[in-house]
Amino acid sequence: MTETDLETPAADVTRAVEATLFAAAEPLSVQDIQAYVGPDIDVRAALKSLVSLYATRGINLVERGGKWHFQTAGDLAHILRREREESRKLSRAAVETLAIIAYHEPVSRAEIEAIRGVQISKGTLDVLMEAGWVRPAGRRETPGRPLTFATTTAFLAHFGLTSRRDLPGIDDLRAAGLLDPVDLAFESLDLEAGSAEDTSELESDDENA
Amino acid sequence: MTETDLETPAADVTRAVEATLFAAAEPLSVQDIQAYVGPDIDVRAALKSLVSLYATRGINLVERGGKWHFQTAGDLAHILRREREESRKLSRAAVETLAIIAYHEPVSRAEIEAIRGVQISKGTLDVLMEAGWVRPAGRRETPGRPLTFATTTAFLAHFGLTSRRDLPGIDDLRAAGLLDPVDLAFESLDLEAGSAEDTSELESDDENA
Amino acid sequence: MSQEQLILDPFEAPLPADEARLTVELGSWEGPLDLLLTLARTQKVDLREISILALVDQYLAYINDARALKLEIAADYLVMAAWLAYLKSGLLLPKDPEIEPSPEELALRLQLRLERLNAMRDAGARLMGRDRLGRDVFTRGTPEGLRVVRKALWDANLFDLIQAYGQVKARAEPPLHVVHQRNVLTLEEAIDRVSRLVGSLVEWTVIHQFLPDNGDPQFRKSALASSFLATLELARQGKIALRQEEAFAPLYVRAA
Repeated sequence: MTETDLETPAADVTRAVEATLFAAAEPLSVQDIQAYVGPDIDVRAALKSLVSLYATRGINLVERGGKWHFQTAGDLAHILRREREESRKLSRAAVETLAIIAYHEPVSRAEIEAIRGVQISKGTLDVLMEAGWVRPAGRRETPGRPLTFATTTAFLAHFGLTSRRDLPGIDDLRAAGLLDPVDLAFESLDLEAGSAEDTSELESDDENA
Repeated sequence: MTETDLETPAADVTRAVEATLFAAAEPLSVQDIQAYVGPDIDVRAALKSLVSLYATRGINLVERGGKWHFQTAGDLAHILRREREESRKLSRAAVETLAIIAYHEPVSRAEIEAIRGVQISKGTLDVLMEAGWVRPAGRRETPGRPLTFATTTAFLAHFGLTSRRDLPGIDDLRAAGLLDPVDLAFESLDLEAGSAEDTSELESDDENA
Repeated sequence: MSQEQLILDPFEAPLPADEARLTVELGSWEGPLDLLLTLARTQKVDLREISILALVDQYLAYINDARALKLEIAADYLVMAAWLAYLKSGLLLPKDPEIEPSPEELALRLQLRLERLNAMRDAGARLMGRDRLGRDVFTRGTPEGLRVVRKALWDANLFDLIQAYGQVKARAEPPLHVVHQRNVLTLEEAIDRVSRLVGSLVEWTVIHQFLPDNGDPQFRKSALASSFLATLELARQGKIALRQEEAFAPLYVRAA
């Protein structure tokens, strides 16, 4: 290939300019390019021929404020970003926040925090909204006009609910033992307290009175 | 111009692959490219057409160890070479060690030492690994389970090799038996005393190991 | 063999006139094999045709030069020198079929090793001479970069949700600590009761007679324990007397 190029110096000039622009760490002016390729080369002519050469390609040569650089063709931008779906487990804070919104909607951030007893980080609500489960549900007409949040149809669909009324009530949760604290230490204490309760039911307080 | 491209989908396919490779900060495998341009595109065909399209240009499309990237043409090195890049010169020991690993891989430290007739100083392999050219390549299932070393894709990319088969003169060296251990080469020679063990050589004479 | 004559004393030799001349500078060699290879290359380009005997002489002369200059010579160079001297004598002496391996074999092995090292040295030089990425050829200076937009598929199920709610509620409920009143007879009550009931009782009366009874066995046990302590306290104060026939026998009380 080089043999042909050597016979056509114009092509070699273009190649030199092409390679220089390609390897450059920043856009180059005509003078910058000239400094690389040497003074005897008609850089402008080379640039012109490169512009037309690349016009229909996936890469274009463009000038911005007197500086030249290659860039990928604008119509292909959508290719250069790829979406990858990754299954990720929702954090504990996010699940709790989602649950509170589902049970109490519309609910403000402050109310969620009051129920959780913990502040919610900025990202938690973002994650829930990104997942498409939570939406802003207008401002409450109270001082400060706090933004409220509610669940979406996508939320119902994901969790297999026909409506929010399908969510088990507090009594159901208690019956299922879901209102019991999780901590094992607590659980064992609870058992003791439970047995004490059993016996104390028999007592009559009269004796102590 | 885009109208013509739309009428010729093959060109568009090539443009998409071209733009992807152009925008990539790292060399890409066919699978990598496929993930960006979509599953319906014949990436290999596009690569082939791009290779020939760019063969005579100031930029070439090259394959290095299964990964593809654009790089400036080698004959333009005099224009683009930067003096500061030369500062990190490899020691003779490092160059020899790198060559031995590349031509013999996977190869253990003892084998490298047997060929060089001298122990490898601590830093030599570190330098090659730090450069990203050499990697540990598992242990050999022989007594002592020595760790072996091999070259990386970055090694191929740096030295402009499509694969290890491109190593300069590797076929001739193999044909001449120069990549076989001395003992093996010795046995293949028609010698009366071929079975004799050589015990008087240097300390690191464990080519058989 | 004629190469042997080329080895001269370094001080007599005119500067780099002789290509076979090597300056005595052990520090620049990568071990004895490297030195041998360099010496061999001054003999012949094709290592298969070098004279091992000449090479041995070159090496020994070189080491002798180094010794004459009182240079510190690393042990492996001396080991190699000794081995080469042995090899040389073997090669020069009449063939002894008893010696295994034969000097010829040792010489051949040495030559094979030199060939291998030489091949790798050449290969290294050819590698270094290639168009190298970042020195001779360059990748794109400012790649736009490909972006992977990670779209999270959030994973949670209904059970996670209601369980989380249950835990929030459980955590949020004001903690209610119920201290269960245990039905006991305190010591003060027992002292009061026993002293009241014993009064001026002169008959020995079994302690169980003084216990209150509300039908609760737990309370009865407590009452027995505190009443017992009460009798001990009252006896100490000299208000009542205690009597027991033997261990575990009924305990009797009366006024002192």
